[in-house]
Amino acid sequence: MKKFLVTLVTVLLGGAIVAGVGVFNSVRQEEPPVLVANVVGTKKAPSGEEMPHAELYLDVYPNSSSKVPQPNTPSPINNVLLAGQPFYHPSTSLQVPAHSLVTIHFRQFDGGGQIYNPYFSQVHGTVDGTMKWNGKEVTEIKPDQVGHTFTVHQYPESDQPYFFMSIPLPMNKANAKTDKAGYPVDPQTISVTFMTGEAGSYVWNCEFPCGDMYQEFGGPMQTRGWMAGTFDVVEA
Amino acid sequence: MIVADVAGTIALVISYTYLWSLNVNGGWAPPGSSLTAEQTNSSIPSTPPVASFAAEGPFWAIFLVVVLATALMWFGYRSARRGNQAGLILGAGLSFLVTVAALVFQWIQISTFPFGAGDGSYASAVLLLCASNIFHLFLLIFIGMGIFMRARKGLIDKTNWYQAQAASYYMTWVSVAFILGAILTTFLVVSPNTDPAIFGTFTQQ
Amino acid sequence: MSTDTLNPQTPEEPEAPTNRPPSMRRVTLWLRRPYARRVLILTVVIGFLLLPLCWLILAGMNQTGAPASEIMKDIEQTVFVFTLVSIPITAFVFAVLLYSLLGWRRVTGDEPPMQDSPAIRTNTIGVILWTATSSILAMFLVVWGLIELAQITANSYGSISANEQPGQSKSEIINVTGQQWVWTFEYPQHDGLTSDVLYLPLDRPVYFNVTSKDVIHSFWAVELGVKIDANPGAITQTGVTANKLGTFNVRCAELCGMYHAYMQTEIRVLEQDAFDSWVRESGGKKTS
Amino acid sequence: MSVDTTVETSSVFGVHVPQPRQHGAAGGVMRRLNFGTGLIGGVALATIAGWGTAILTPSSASNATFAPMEPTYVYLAVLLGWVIGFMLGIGAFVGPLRWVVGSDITHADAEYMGGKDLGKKRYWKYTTDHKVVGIQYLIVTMLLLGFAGLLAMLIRTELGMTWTELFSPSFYNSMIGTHGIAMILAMIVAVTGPLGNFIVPMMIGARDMAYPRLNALSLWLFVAAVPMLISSMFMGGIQDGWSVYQPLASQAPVGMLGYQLTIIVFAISTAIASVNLMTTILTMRAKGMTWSRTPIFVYGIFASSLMGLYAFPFFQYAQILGLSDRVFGTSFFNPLNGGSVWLYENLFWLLGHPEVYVIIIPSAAIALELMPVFLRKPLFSFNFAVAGIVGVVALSGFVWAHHMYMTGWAPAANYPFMLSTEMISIPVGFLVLVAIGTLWRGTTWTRLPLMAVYAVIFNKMIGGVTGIYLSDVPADQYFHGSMFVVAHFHFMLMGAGLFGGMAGIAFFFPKMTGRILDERIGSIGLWTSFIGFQVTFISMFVAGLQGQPRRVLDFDSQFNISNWISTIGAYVIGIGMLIFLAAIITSWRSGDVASSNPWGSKSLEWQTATPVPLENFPVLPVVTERPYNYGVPDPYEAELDAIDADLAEKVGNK
Repeated sequence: MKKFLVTLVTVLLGGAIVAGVGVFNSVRQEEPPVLVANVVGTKKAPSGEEMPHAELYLDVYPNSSSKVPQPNTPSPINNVLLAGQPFYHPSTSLQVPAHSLVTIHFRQFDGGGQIYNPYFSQVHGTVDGTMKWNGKEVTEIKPDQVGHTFTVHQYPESDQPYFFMSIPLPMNKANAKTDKAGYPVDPQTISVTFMTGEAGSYVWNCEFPCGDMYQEFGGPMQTRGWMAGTFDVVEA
Repeated sequence: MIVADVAGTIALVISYTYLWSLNVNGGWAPPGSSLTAEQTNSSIPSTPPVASFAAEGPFWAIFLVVVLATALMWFGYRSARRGNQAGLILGAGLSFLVTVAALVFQWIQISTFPFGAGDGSYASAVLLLCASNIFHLFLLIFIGMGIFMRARKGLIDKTNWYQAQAASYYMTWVSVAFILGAILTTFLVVSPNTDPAIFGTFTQQ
Repeated sequence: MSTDTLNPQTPEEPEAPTNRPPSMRRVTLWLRRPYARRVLILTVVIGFLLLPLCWLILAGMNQTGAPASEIMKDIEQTVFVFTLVSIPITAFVFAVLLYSLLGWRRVTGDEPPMQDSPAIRTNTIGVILWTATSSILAMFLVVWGLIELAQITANSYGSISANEQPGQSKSEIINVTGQQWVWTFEYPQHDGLTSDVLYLPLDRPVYFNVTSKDVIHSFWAVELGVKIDANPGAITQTGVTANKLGTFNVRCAELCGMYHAYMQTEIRVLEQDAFDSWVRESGGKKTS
Repeated sequence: MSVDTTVETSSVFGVHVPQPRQHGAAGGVMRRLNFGTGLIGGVALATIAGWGTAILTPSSASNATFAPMEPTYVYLAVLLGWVIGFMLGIGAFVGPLRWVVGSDITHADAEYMGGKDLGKKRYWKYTTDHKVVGIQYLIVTMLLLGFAGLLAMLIRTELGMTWTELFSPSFYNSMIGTHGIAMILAMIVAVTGPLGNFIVPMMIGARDMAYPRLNALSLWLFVAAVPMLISSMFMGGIQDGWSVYQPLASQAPVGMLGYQLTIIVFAISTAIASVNLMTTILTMRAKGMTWSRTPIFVYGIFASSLMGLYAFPFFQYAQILGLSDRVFGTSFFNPLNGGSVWLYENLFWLLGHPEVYVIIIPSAAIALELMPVFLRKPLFSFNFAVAGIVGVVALSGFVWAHHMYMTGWAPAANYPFMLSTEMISIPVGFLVLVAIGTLWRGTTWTRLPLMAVYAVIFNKMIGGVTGIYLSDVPADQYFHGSMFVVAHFHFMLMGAGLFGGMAGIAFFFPKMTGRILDERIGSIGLWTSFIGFQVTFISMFVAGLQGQPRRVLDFDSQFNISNWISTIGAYVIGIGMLIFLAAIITSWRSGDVASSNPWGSKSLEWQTATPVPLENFPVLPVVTERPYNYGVPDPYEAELDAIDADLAEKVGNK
């Protein structure tokens, strides 16, 4: 009898350890809080139809400094390991409404250079295939002047619509005027508008090599809260 | 007491397989170096390294030094078998000193290479060969010192010689390892592959 | 059943080498034994129970619309044949396992049992039979595999460089670039048209030149049965002829970093006309 | 290395060595060192090294381009400091240093290190007794298995919860990597560590291993390596799978250093253990134990050691090159500067496939070793079993590239490698034949170890058949990198390997602990995990057939059902394993006391007393007959002779 008691205790203890570690790591996962794009009105789609319109504001900073935003992530280890790396702000977990027009306004404070694949210096997946860069409409930028990209791509679900969008964020010149924190006074501003369809979950990441280690694609490039995140389209 | 033959056996086998695997490396590194030279037209930003090949002379010089050390160890071991304790001590001691000298040479060679660690795969491979040489030499110094000290204390003598024997065999192997390195760096320098793939791009259709 | 081994009347298995003349007679004697017959029957039963696996496996593989190419058809055929061939041997082993638990004598309890098992040290007929069977099966599988491999290679021209690929004017060349964590496809015959979705013309050979911009990826066109690694610093080649209209999947089959699971895209196999009009709309000129 | 130079230990080269003069005093610092001082030494040196490196490295503020490297250097220094400090603290360097200066360890000290009169304390020290080392290995392996099993449960939880991301992708990736390598390491030592060390010397009738101190060294190196692996989980983790393909690995966070150093240290440990086992088996078999009288388990361990010995350095050097790429900026695997990713794959799989057999062969040998005991009949066709093992060893070195069919490396090489890989099914088939031949007509004594053996054969059959699919290039073109592969190698490594280990533990438990493993609880645990195992991995086969790639966090909803079933099965395995663990714990603490030979086995290790005395045998045994001399003379032999005589007479009459 005692043996079976011990067995039961072992199983329960083992289960408890698994559950405990699981819950702990699940809570501790490096997910920044979700940034929701709320519908703020309507806008005319290219088809002429009025659609709900939502807006998002995102900034890209070259590195964190005490005066300005910090990357929005709960992981202390990453904050140490990735100190001084570029990141998106205020969050990398994005949520946008379905069946809407969504406009994202970027401010880009970072420098840049040559991108590996010129495909990502073109604008893909937006309304008209254009983006507004410092006020003028463009469909692509020079591959050697890319700062970062915002590339949303497929999630492995076949029962949600295919979605692909990629926007290059041009770089700031190295000699641009900077403020005390080391950020350009006039960052590159980019805004893009795109149409969402059915609800679905997607991910996005930056395709410009701006991290560390091999091919500058490690570190922040592979960490949520820095240069990669989630992109959820939800029914309003 | 058994450390010698144990370390000998293990290191023998390990280094055997290990240099064998390095052989793969050594044969492969030169193609890599020619690849780097043609890489400038890649769309990916890279700084083409300015590696030039290392002179092969020092490899052979160090190899000869190691051979000398090995020969001395064999001499010591033979003396021990004949009961000549003074010969054993002389051989082991000189062998130990020569090994230290080899280590110094090796260090000089590394510090005078015309390239650094980041200059392409040829440089990497040569540096790793040298690193393995250094590792071997450190082991030899350890073993040589042990044999020498133990010979002085009379722990190795006419009846109890197998540690010296194992050390001699091991040193013979190390010499082989050195000559392998020297051969690689002498004869397998220029890559036969003159049209390597270019990183991240497609050849023109 | 459990008294088989104790029953002295039962004719028994031969122990001696086969170089004695009546070995065939031994085999027939052996086959007359009840346990031998039962094991064989059990084998056949288990074999028949396992037989549906051949089709179940294909059902699993075809779930998303495969086979969409001749290569995939070859692969499925191979899997089918391999299953068929392995069933008898698996069934035999399982039958012996089962029968040894249920059929031959069985004791429980804490004390080591009496030593009443026959001391069979070897059985030359059995050994030779087994070795021959397994070798023949293995050889058959090897030969089958080699033939299929040759056929698949012929279908994909995997080992021929892009410049030497036959029928270059008629075939479509696609440069596949893997990059963390997006696939991009370039159509060099159409003004370097690029796309994030793989469009393929129906019934026309397509050649893939595959490479990577950073780490190793593996280009897997699931329903087409095409898989080849995308290596940085090297170009690998393969090819396929899609023979089924529809939407299929490209997945990355080699762990490539954080979003490896999301490195997927679609294959859209279109009729030639639709393909041409897609090319025109996307800005490439039609050349084929 | 031991100094009590009895004739056995020092006649390695066939030379009689007299008792040497004693140099140096007995006692000293060595006697005060134990696991605690090891820990203190390791932590202290790690702290000092890390702190020193942090100060010496240019800080991120002054040199921005250098900043990303700083954690690398600090972490490297910490890990190296840990290993060296730990080995210092536990006293591993005392022996070699005293050897160099020529003042050898005295006889009294050697006996002290052998664990004489130490009681329970000897399990916490640098003890040279092979039995103590075996038990230590057992504990460490079980801890590592538990850790990796915990990760497995978390992975399956994530894959079962298809509607949400329970963990972030980075953490998930580092879990699969760590689970993989921790399991591989644990499985490599699972049989050769505990059983190889504890049982083999007794089985061959020796007093101890050939080099007792190397035995301790290999154990404690392994112990030193494990924390590094676990620590990497907290430093960004190994996000690249257990195979850490370059160049992805050189992109990973600093946790990768933990992996690389673990492998480097572990490879040294394995090499030492292998040499030790091989020398022991070659030179220290009891009088009369010719090769044909050597038990099959000894062959298995020998084969596994041999493969480990030649395979591991490749892995080690792959990691050394990777480490040098990362730390010194060399470019062995960096294609940008002329490195080759195929080089890594080749080096890695030169280890990778022999390593699978390093795991499988000992468990297969255990299965074959156990069956005669429980069936009370000799091993069927002993020569064939040996031939099978030899065949696997011989071929294992020539099959590595079957992991690389789809890499595009030398497509023409696919043909020969396909041939060699499918050839290996023939020697493996020999082993299966021996197993079923031994089962044939045997009286089964259905105890727990035998049941585990049945499980091994069953799993091995499924694993083997699916292995044939994967060895075939056309089929592999579909299956490579899919869940099918995962299911296949779990059937081999876990289904055959781990269940074989369980069989071995259950069988040798009375000898190792002096108590009987609880039959009822153990059986419940075994069968629960067996059923869970089938559920998990057969449905994983289905997922693979449907086309789910491996190592993915999220997947198409068409794979949901098979993953849900798989997850449920995984929980069942977890429960079963915990029950088995409970059986071990309760039996160890308060099980029935075992007699010296509870299974009625005839091999040497059961002939000595339990608990085993310090030097195993009061008098070294002499072997006079072949192993597995069970069973009664076949009653049909006489009958057949009669038939033969009868026939001969008839033939003669004609």
